Amino acid sequence: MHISEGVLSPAVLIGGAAFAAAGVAVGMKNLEQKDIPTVGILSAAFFVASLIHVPAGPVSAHLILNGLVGLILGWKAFPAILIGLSLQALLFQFGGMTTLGVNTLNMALPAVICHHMFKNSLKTGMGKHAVTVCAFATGFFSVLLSGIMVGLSLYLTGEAFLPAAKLVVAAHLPVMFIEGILTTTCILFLKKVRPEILEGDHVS
Amino acid sequence: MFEELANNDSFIHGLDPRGKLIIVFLFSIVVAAADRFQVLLGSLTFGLLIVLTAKVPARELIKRLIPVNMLILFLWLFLPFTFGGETLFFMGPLAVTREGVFYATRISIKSNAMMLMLIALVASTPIFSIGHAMHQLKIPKKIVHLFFFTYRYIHAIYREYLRLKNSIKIRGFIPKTDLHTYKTYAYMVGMLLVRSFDRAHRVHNAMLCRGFKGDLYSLKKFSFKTNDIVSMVFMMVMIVIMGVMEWAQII
Amino acid sequence: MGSNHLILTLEDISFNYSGGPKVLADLDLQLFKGDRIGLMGPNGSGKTTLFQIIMGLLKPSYGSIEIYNTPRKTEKDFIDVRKKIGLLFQDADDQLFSPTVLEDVAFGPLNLGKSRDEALEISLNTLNFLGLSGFEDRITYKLSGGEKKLVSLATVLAMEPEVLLLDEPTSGLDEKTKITLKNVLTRLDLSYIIISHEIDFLADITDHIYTMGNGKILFDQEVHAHQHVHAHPHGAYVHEHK
Amino acid sequence: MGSNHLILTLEDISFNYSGGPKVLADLDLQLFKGDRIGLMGPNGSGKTTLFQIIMGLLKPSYGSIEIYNTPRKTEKDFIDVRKKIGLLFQDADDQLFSPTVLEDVAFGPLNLGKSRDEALEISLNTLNFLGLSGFEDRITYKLSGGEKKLVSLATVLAMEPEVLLLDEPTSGLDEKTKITLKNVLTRLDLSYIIISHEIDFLADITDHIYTMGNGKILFDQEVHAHQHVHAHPHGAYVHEHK
Ligand SMILES: Nc1ncnc2c1ncn2[C@@H]1O[C@H](COP(=O)(O)OP(=O)(O)OP(=O)(O)O)[C@@H](O)[C@H]1O
Ligand SMILES: Nc1ncnc2c1ncn2[C@@H]1O[C@H](COP(=O)(O)OP(=O)(O)OP(=O)(O)O)[C@@H](O)[C@H]1O
Ligand SMILES: [Mg+2]
Ligand SMILES: [Mg+2]
Repeated sequence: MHISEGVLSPAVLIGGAAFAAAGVAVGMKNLEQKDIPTVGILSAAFFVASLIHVPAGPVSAHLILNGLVGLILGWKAFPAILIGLSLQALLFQFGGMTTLGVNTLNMALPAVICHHMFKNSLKTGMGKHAVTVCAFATGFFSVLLSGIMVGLSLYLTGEAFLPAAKLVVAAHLPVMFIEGILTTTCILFLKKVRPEILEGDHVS
Repeated sequence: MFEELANNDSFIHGLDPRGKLIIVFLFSIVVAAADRFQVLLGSLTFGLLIVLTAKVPARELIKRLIPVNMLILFLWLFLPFTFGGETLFFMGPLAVTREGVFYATRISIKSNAMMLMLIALVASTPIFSIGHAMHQLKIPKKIVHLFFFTYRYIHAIYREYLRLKNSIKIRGFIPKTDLHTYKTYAYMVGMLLVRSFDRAHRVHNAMLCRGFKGDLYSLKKFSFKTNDIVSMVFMMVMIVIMGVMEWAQII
Repeated sequence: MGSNHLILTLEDISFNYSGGPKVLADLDLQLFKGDRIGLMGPNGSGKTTLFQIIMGLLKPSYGSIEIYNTPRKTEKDFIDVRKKIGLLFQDADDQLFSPTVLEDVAFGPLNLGKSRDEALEISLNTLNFLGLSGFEDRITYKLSGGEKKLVSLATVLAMEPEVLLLDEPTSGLDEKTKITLKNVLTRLDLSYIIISHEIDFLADITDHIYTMGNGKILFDQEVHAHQHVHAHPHGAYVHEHK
Repeated sequence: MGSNHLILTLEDISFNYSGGPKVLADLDLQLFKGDRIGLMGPNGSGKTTLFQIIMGLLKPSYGSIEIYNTPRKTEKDFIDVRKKIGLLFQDADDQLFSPTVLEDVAFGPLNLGKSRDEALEISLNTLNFLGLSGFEDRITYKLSGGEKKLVSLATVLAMEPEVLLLDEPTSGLDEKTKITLKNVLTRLDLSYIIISHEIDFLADITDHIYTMGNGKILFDQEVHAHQHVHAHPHGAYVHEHK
């Protein structure tokens, strides 16, 4: 999911950084001191998810969970994901400094979009069926959109990247289904065990 | 757990983290924008020099360079063929272009040069020093604070994850590609979230009990020593030379 | 005792977690200067909840709290309380969040407005007092269970409180660390309330033991000594004969 | 005893966490069928580490492990071990991860290849045995400390192990739950090793108490009874006279 340093063109890097900065600014605007532990937790969960590998047929894939983060945090997903990615860059050198903006945008924008599309149906006293559909869609589409945005970042750097970009999107397909299933089960778990987390008026 | 390199001892480790952050940042920008082979090779040499000075163990260095180069390798499968230009030779029906090979080579050098710098200067610095440096570099307080919290919870969550993983192991769980597996992982993630939420809340309470008002203090006094000034000036000069070489097309 | 020696009065306190049943119901409690109180009670009887209410971390649904002769209602009222009353959390992992021991201990004094040097001095003294000199640069999350408890206590004592609330300070501790803790508490000249399931421990360092049940505190009589038969192996393991 | 009654042999085991000092050093241990062993030792002496080594969760840097007359080295060797030996974690929170009690207890049997109905039956029986009937649909996360411990024990017993390793099963428990636990352990016909800091508890339910120190197990003599003076208040709080 991370695009490494040195690959993208300066124009894409600058554009990505600008949009990411705007998103982070919106997220920070209504982030109060007392929200910081909650946002920090999800930011850390996003980080740790990338270390959890699940079997996907013959290979294994790591979790992404940006949909879940977005669902709970809304626009605050931008700062949360920015921090998660910064720490990955600092600790493991995944991604890097100049790509931080693009990578944040690619992960956080789909998260925010899913938040606005599916949040309400999770909140109100919806039936289990509706919750399942929305949660699955969140996991599924957040990864799909991220995959497309990663592909787009490559394509915008140069047309020569087109086949590689297509393959990147294709590689996200199995992950989409896994993330869909995981997000659904996880949401149902949270609904049962600690619904306050999803209702989360304290965060968004 | 995550900071294997920060505990070594070298000239680089002793430098002021604020300086290191600024240097990596400027270096990355110049390299990301550069196109000329002279400049790129220069940056790679410079990166190697700093890595050697930082005494990064070879094994650790390679481990950290692998993920980047996997992506680069992936791009090598495409770029030489898809980039329009003068044909070098044919591989089966596919034409390998000179521009394509140059482009892929450039990307490879750029990526590795930037990684070397990041490994040498940033991975050698404890995260908490980086946080305090960010604070002093006037990055907004809330962001820095979020950074600290996240780092603290990463350890907490990761350790709880390892313990839960042990717990499912001793109960005979073997991961497969099936629903039982995904459900188990989802439960684990859910449980980690719930626990972390409550812990976050309790930690915040504990901080309130100790008079926390949202201000960050550091016991470490960062001070720019002669070492810092000399190495900052040296590295800045290198970066400026690279920049001038690139844009003025010297050499 | 004169009312100027009265530290804390809880009257008619009721509390429930949102959606849950009543955890505290019409609870009364008074604490005077010099009091050393032990608090026992079954799991889930509301002991930890009570401490959080005293610190203003939870707000009662009914009843009044007076601390140092001032009614305490809002978050602001409690900022002051937290400078005078130190709470040791049940789980030491909740309390330690800085990378090194020294930074964690100095956190409180710095928040109280002490200068860096003052904070450093207080912290070093506190660590020394607890027999933790040499621990300054240890990484907090790598400490053993007993060490974590003692360092947490250091972070609380560094705020120089007048009252201590200790929530199960001995759970998971070995005999030797328990004895260290006992000695520290005896040497301190503070008022305190200690939650514990270990009656022997409480008997040694408190003057009264109260128990909790039905959301109330049941006031008990003074601590008496009586005979017991104990079984244990002689030998290698540290064992204190009281 | 004949070697067919030998369950476990550790020989010359050494272990250190990466970058840390030696936690276990040339440790030897044997466990026979029917043995009921207590294990004490200061905080950080390596008791929990020892259990993790027996379960194959940590690999020793030196030494050999033989369980049921088979040397155990690789992760694969231990898959089998985990069906026969049940480990109760020091912290019950580490053990429970499903939303409801029933799902958590049934998880082990399902992994062992039982059908859903069989797993359900085993789980209900186990809960019943521990006096936890009616807990099936309770949210694990919201159980009290004592309930969590008992449910964790249920998840372990549902795997129908032949040996139990219990890591501080009583820490943080009130007297009443401790007595329940003691009764359960007495009724079970299993071999076990119990880590605890409470010598009285161990004396009641084990035949031998070993202590740990310097990375080794120091073998102790049989458990003896002797006189003690205890102080405690009479009255409201449940107290067991042994
Ligand atoms: N954050 C919370 N949300 C909902 N219920 C809670 C919460 N914390 C505690 N409870 C419930 O409130 C009751 C009292 O809990 P409390 O932690 O005060 O008990 P305690 O006496 O300290 O028990 P222990 O001896 O196990 O520490 C319990 O039934 C518990 O399940
Ligand atoms: N994951 C870990 N990484 C590094 N060191 C560890 C880890 N776990 C334990 N240790 C260290 O190993 C030593 C033994 O720890 P262990 O948990 O086995 O002790 P214990 O006897 O169970 O103590 P306690 O009575 O406090 O539970 C301690 O010094 C501890 O700090
Ligand atoms: Mg409690
Ligand atoms: Mg232990």
